[in-house]
Amino acid sequence: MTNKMIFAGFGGQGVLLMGYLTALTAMRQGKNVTYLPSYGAEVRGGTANCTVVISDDEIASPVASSPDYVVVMNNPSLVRFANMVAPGGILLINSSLVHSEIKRDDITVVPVPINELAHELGEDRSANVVMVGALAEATGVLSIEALKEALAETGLGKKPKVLELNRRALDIGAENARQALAKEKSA
Amino acid sequence: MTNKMIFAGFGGQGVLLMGYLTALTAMRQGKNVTYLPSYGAEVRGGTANCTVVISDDEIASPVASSPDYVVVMNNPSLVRFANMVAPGGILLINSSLVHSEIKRDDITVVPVPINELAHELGEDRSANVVMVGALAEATGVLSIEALKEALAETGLGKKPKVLELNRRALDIGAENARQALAKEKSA
Amino acid sequence: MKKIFEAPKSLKPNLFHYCPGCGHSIIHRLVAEVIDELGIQERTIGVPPAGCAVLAYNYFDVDTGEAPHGRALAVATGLKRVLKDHVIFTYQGDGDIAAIGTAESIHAANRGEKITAIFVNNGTYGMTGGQMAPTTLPGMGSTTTPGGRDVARDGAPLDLTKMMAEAKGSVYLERVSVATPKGIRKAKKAIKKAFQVQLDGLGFALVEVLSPCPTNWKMDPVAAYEWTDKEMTKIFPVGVIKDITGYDKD
Amino acid sequence: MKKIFEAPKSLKPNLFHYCPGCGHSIIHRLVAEVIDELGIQERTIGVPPAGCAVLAYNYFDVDTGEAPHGRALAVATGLKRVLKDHVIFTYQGDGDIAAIGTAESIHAANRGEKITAIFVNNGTYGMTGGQMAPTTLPGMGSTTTPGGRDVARDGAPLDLTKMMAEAKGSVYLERVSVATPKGIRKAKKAIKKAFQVQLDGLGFALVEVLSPCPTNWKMDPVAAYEWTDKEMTKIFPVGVIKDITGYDKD
Amino acid sequence: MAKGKIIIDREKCKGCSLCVSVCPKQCIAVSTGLNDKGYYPAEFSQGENGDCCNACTLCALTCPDIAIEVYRG
Amino acid sequence: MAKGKIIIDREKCKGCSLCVSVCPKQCIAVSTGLNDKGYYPAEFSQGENGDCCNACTLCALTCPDIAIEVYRG
Amino acid sequence: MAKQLMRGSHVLGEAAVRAGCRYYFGYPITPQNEVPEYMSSRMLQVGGTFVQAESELASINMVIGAAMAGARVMTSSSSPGISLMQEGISYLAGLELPAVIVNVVRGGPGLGNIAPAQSDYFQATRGGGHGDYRTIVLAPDSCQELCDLTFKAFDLADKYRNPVLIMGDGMMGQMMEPVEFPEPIDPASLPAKDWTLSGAKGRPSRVILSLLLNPKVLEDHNFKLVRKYDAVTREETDWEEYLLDDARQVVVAYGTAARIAKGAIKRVRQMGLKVGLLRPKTLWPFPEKPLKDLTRVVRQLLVFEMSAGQMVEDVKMAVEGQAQVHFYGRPGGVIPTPDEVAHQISHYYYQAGLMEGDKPSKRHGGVA
Amino acid sequence: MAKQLMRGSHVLGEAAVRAGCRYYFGYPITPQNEVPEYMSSRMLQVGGTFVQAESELASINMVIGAAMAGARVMTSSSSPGISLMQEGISYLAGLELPAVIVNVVRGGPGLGNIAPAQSDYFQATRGGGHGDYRTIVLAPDSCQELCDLTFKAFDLADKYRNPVLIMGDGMMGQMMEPVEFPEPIDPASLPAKDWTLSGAKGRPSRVILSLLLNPKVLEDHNFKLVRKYDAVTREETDWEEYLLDDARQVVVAYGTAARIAKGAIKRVRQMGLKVGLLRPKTLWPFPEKPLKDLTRVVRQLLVFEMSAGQMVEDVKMAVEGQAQVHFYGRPGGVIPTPDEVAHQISHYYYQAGLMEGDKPSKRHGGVA
Ligand SMILES: Cc1ncc(C[n+]2csc(CCOP(=O)(O)OP(=O)(O)O)c2C)c(N)n1
Ligand SMILES: Cc1ncc(C[n+]2csc(CCOP(=O)(O)OP(=O)(O)O)c2C)c(N)n1
Ligand code: SF4
Ligand code: SF4
Ligand code: SF4
Ligand code: SF4
Ligand code: SF4
Ligand code: SF4
Ligand SMILES: [Mg+2]
Ligand SMILES: [Mg+2]
Repeated sequence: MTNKMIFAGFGGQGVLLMGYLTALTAMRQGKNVTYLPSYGAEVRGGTANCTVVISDDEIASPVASSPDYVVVMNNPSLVRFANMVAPGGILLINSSLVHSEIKRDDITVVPVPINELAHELGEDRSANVVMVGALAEATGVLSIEALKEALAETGLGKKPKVLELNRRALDIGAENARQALAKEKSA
Repeated sequence: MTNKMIFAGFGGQGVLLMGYLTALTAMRQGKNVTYLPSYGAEVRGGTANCTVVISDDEIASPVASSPDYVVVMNNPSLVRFANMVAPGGILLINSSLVHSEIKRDDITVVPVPINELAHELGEDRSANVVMVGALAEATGVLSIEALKEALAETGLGKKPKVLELNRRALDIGAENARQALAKEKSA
Repeated sequence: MKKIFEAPKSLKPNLFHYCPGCGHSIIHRLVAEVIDELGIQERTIGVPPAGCAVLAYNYFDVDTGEAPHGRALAVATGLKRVLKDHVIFTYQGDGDIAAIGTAESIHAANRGEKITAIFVNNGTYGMTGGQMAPTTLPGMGSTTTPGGRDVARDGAPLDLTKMMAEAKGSVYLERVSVATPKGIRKAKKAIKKAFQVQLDGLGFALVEVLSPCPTNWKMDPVAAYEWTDKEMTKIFPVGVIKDITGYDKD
Repeated sequence: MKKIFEAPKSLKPNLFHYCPGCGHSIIHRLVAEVIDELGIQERTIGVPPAGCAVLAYNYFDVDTGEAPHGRALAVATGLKRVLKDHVIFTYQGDGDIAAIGTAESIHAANRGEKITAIFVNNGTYGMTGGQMAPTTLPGMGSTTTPGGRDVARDGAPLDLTKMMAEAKGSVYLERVSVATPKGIRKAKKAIKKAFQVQLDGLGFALVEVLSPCPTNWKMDPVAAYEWTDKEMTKIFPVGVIKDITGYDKD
Repeated sequence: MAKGKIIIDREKCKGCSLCVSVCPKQCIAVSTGLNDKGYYPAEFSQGENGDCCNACTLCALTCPDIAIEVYRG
Repeated sequence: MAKGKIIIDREKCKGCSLCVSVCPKQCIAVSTGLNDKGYYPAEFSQGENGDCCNACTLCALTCPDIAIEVYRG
Repeated sequence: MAKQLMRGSHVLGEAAVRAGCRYYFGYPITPQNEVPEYMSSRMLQVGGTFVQAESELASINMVIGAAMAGARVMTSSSSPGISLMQEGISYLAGLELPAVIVNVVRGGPGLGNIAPAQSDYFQATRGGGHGDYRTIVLAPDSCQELCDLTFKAFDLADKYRNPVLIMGDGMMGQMMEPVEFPEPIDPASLPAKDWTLSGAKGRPSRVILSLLLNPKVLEDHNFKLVRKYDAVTREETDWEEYLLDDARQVVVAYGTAARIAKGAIKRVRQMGLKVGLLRPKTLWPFPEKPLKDLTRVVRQLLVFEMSAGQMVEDVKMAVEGQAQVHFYGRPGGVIPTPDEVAHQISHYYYQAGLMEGDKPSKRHGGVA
Repeated sequence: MAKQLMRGSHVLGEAAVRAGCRYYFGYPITPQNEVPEYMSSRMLQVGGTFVQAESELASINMVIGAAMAGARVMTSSSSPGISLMQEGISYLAGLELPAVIVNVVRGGPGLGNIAPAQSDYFQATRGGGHGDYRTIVLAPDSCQELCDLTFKAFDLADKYRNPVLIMGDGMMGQMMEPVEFPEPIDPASLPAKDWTLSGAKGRPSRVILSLLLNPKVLEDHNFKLVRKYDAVTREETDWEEYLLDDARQVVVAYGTAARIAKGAIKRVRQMGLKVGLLRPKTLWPFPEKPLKDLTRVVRQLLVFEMSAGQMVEDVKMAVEGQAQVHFYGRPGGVIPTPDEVAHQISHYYYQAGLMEGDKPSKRHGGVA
């Protein structure tokens, strides 16, 4: 079983960290993983994205031409990546910032208003962690528990307070994704 | 008909100019020629030599592994080049400075005391031209007349006085070679 | 109302790709204003570096030719030797001109190439992400000097412009800063003079411009400007470093 | 009678390959004498250049490692960083240290590498047959400056040592000459001090030695020495250029 | 009445605040809304009396992104 | 009697004449014969009174080819 | 040690330190800035030396110096910077000095871009510098292998007294994968070298040089090098074979391209195509023999490179016309997808009629 | 014009001036110092520019600048200096700038020596710099051809907007032969170039760059270069055939080595051996096709180089196993004699039983 996913957004949205947390957690669960950031040009500005592959087998290519899951954090990323999602795949979008309509019906779209959710949580910077929670829930590739454990190994969990906060962010993301999926199904 | 010859001596003995004059003269006589100096190391000092090839045909290699004629101006050159002379070839030696015995009997050895001859002529620096005269006479590859004409094209014939002097040097060399060859034959 | 400030003509209408508050942007404008004022747009050729300004041709509306990192002044020498009546300027960062390009910079100055060099000193390797530059200040952070530049370990800042003053062919060398409005005005004056030196065929001219890099300094732009003005000038004092133009003092 | 002058032990008994009257020969002896006197032969490593002194390992009886043309101070940096307790010196011509090696020279000085550099300024590219060097004097002949060096055409002589004085890591820089017995004595003193600076771990030290090249100057040795003493010192005056050793003045 | 006014190109502005810091009359402020590039652009206000700006051009002189035009009259 | 003397290694000497030029007592001269390397080496002479050299070492100090040894006593 | 999730550039740095490297000289250039950055702090921790040189030229010459002194020493750069090192690399080879040089290849020629590429293959394997010499070139394709081959690079450099090049690309440098590091080696425990510059104490003075003015002597030196290179070829040629047993077509690819090719092969295998991969791990010495041997049963090779075609020459040379050699290349930093490579594979596969049930194709003399 | 007896370095300089070159940037290095020396005075006479740069690195970058300005421009150096130019040459190729670069090859690697050698073949033909690019490489074997190929070099450079390398060696540079120079070309009469930097007067401003950050764009650029190189290969491949008609063995050699080989062939022909020579005049593009064609009748090739074996790879690649490829090389600056080459020729000739009366040898699959 191999899962490929892409995380995309603005430079400042913690996109790379989302991928790292995901890959790290999977590794700790005994999976093979690769994490491939698109590295910034020698020239300033622009967007960021990364590709994570999680697999029970040896991973051939760390590149994903048709990822199973895509997380888009802003509009330009939607434009660029929405069409790449493999049929049957899942597209998670940050509905706080992304407003365009998605025209595909062969994939599942999960909108999560992560900025608002993070704001409610009291820490705007946790938006990306909220999204990872949503991803875990929507796709099932990782358990929220495993993520919570792995958090401590990253910058997101160095201080106990921050760790606690981010653990809650994961829960919130997961909860929200559950709701969104329920809505999707019922729609 | 192809003739290969090597001129060898100290750096200061005008060795390269001998070769140049020889090659130039042959070229003016409609021959194909190559002139190849051994160029000094990046490091100071040492000896100089050059290879001249004169031919009616296209010249293949400008290198002579067994030259028909060799001119040696000092002892180190004798040691290095005497054995290379092709059987039946001619070895001209500057007997003013070179004293070793030559042990080959398959070649003709022509000793010319060029330093003394030049000194008599009143211009020590003409020693190399004396030797070219001797070479022309001993080998017959070039006529003294042709050499005299070509002199004017070189640094050896820029001023009328010097030109005249060097023309005489050619004659003296030729004359001396004639005598040496006669002696060789009679011996 | 009359428009009394607008973009110079020698700049293309493209938005700069530089970070918010980047000194490069200001310096670009100043160079373009000078080109406008001297009326030399049609015979000016720019040589941008490898550095944050590598895309300068997207902005300067003059002919431009790319130089390998550090070699702008050699490339400019080639250009100027062919195009004697043209105006050639290089635009180089501190890493470009004062590290990898040290030899080419010093020798172009020494030969007295009739070239104008704009040397943007931002104390960092902006383009590659904030490594130590030859001009990084003692104690200043960078991604290759853990704990900040330690003079004993990493060497001290290098004042290339002062070294160039020893080069006989350099005619006019001035250090300016764009960290204050006053500094910006002075910078422009210096840049104009450096172009004038070339137009008059006097020799090599260079303007070193202290220029904030908020991104790699990890400061907000206003703080970066203040830091440039207060701290950088301690090690790199602004002012004329060499002037044998013989122009009247103004 | 007592022998009061003989060859230093740190020289091998080989005959120099240098031309008659070549300054390199004298400078070799001085360096070797200093190594003897400081008792450091067994922990000294020399880095000869590409230049007439390329074969210096035939003479210095110390470990030596060859550097590509101009890069001796970079190679020496690598050596010294590993062998911190050893004494590393470079021996470089003017072309080597001040043309192709400009960047490596200036930055080694600036980093304050604890290295001693012997810079032999003979105003010419000796090894390659007398082309213009960065230090060729105005009007002086060379095989690449028809009619002699023309400053307007070929640039002016470059004073690298003075430039190096601007480099913060340089501690002791002196220019000497071996064109007179007095000069030779002074030269030795300077060379000794430059090694002492390294032994004391103070930083970068360099001695520039004005050195006759009779062959490429096309002068007989005696004339070449006089010319060095009279003419070269006009452009390259001998004396201390920088000294922050804090040693007692002597 | 105002001696001058400025026009800030909202989309060119990168929100560096340098103009804000140099305006002697404090008539520039950072807006609360994002522009399309994601920056909080600077905004000009004539001040309470509508006469804030004296057309000194310091803001434009400083603005890295040439986002400011200055008018006098 | 002489305070000093020098020994010139004929085969090391390259005939540059520098020693000749620096000797304050003029007790060195260029020889008229060639050495093996083809140079006219310098030669020492104690002078007419056999007391030329004062062992000042200037010649040896100057000699590029370390061809001179100086003795005092 | 527990596995670590680490980016390639850091893996490289960490592996070097653990392999006993205590000297790093380098100059920034994207996409390998993380190497000097990592080294600048890591060397501080282990008491090593990090020098940010004024240029790549200075870096490689500092490497020469440190190597002369007997240290395990490394530099890294990317394409244009490696070009600037060519004189120095030629010297390293001529002086027979061990050193590890890392090229995180980017798009070229000229300034090009910073995307992953494999277009410096010629430069690496043929020697971009002057003279008859070879550098050993290692091409890892994963973070773990990057770690392992970095260890190997230092060993080979010391064993053969020769520069060793590690070829990566921006993708290798940025990619994170789990890595298990070997235990660190104490530099002091490494075998002593008897040829270094260490001061002439109790032994005659030594010289390390490449200037051999006498052509005969330089020729001997050259032949000595040739013998060394022959030994390296014999002993150290290394490659991976992947699904070769029943393969009718074999893809030849290295590094990042090999990763992508594996993905492609997985896809086409699902479609029933019998395709395998031969992945050179040493680019020089190139695995000529295994390739030649392959041609006894495999008639079709597809060389896949992230370049306009460089290694393909080595493949052609190896097979001597005994197999069709096709080429698919994407230069300029484009990262091809497994899908497009799969498309190329099947295109040639069907074209030559290699499908099950088809007769084994005739021997093709020509090379496409 | 009357023939002149002139040394190779001067021929090169004179030919460049007559071909319209008015800009020379260079740095001394033996054995090519006579080139800058000649240029320094000749440029003065013709109102051109001679700059003795501070290094080869500076030289090649000055060349870049002058080429951008549209001038015919040249630099020359020898092996180590050419290594230092590799970054610049890669830029020239990437920027598509015409320029002529002369390498008077000496013994290597490292400082090596100053004797004639051919050990920079790989560097020249494979691109010692980074990225997918090619330089056109011309290899004259006589002073007259040096003159002619120098003219051609400038023409090719302009025609293809590509750097052209002239490969000589110390022997070519020092050797004097009679030369007849073509009439000089007035630089002003050369076709105008429509891409140069000349000031944006009456036209939009221009930029000459190689930075193409978007991989797709750089890929397009790379493919454009590939098409150009294909055109050069089609149009400009050049070689000499010498006594091939009845040849049973063919020697492949270029430049100085080819001269020596001709001497050797003359000798063995006298002994009745049917041996010919194929001499590449363009090393890149390499005359692959004529070599391949030859293998229809010739079964034995002897590659002779003054190196440890570099061009031999191109020969092997060209013949695809259809002929035995033997190699004889003398690296390090040794100038082989015609006699010893003749010895090698006859050794292989007899070994394969190619003598008259012997049956034509069987096809040998293997390559020695
Ligand atoms: C030969 C080479 N080495 C390194 C680089 C990578 N590089 C590009 S720009 C740069 C330095 C940028 O710093 P600076 O010159 O100060 O310009 P800034 O970006 O700060 O304006 C470096 C190291 C390169 N392009 N080429
Ligand atoms: C890269 C490179 N370029 C050029 C040369 C040729 N070369 C050897 S020494 C030298 C200059 C010699 O001059 P200098 O450094 O002044 O030393 P000198 O011989 O005068 O003592 C040159 C250009 C070289 N060996 N390597
Ligand atoms: S990194 Fe620094 S120099 Fe570069 S654009 Fe940003 S602020 Fe300007
Ligand atoms: S050429 Fe000059 S520097 Fe070189 S050995 Fe001769 S005199 Fe000395
Ligand atoms: S012109 Fe002057 S007063 Fe007006 S907004 Fe700008 S800085 Fe303020
Ligand atoms: S200075 Fe310019 S870019 Fe910065 S905030 Fe003001 S208007 Fe915007
Ligand atoms: S020691 Fe003094 S006096 Fe004696 S020979 Fe030498 S220079 Fe003359
Ligand atoms: S100084 Fe030395 S080498 Fe020169 S002439 Fe005197 S003894 Fe001979
Ligand atoms: Mg900078
Ligand atoms: Mg010199």
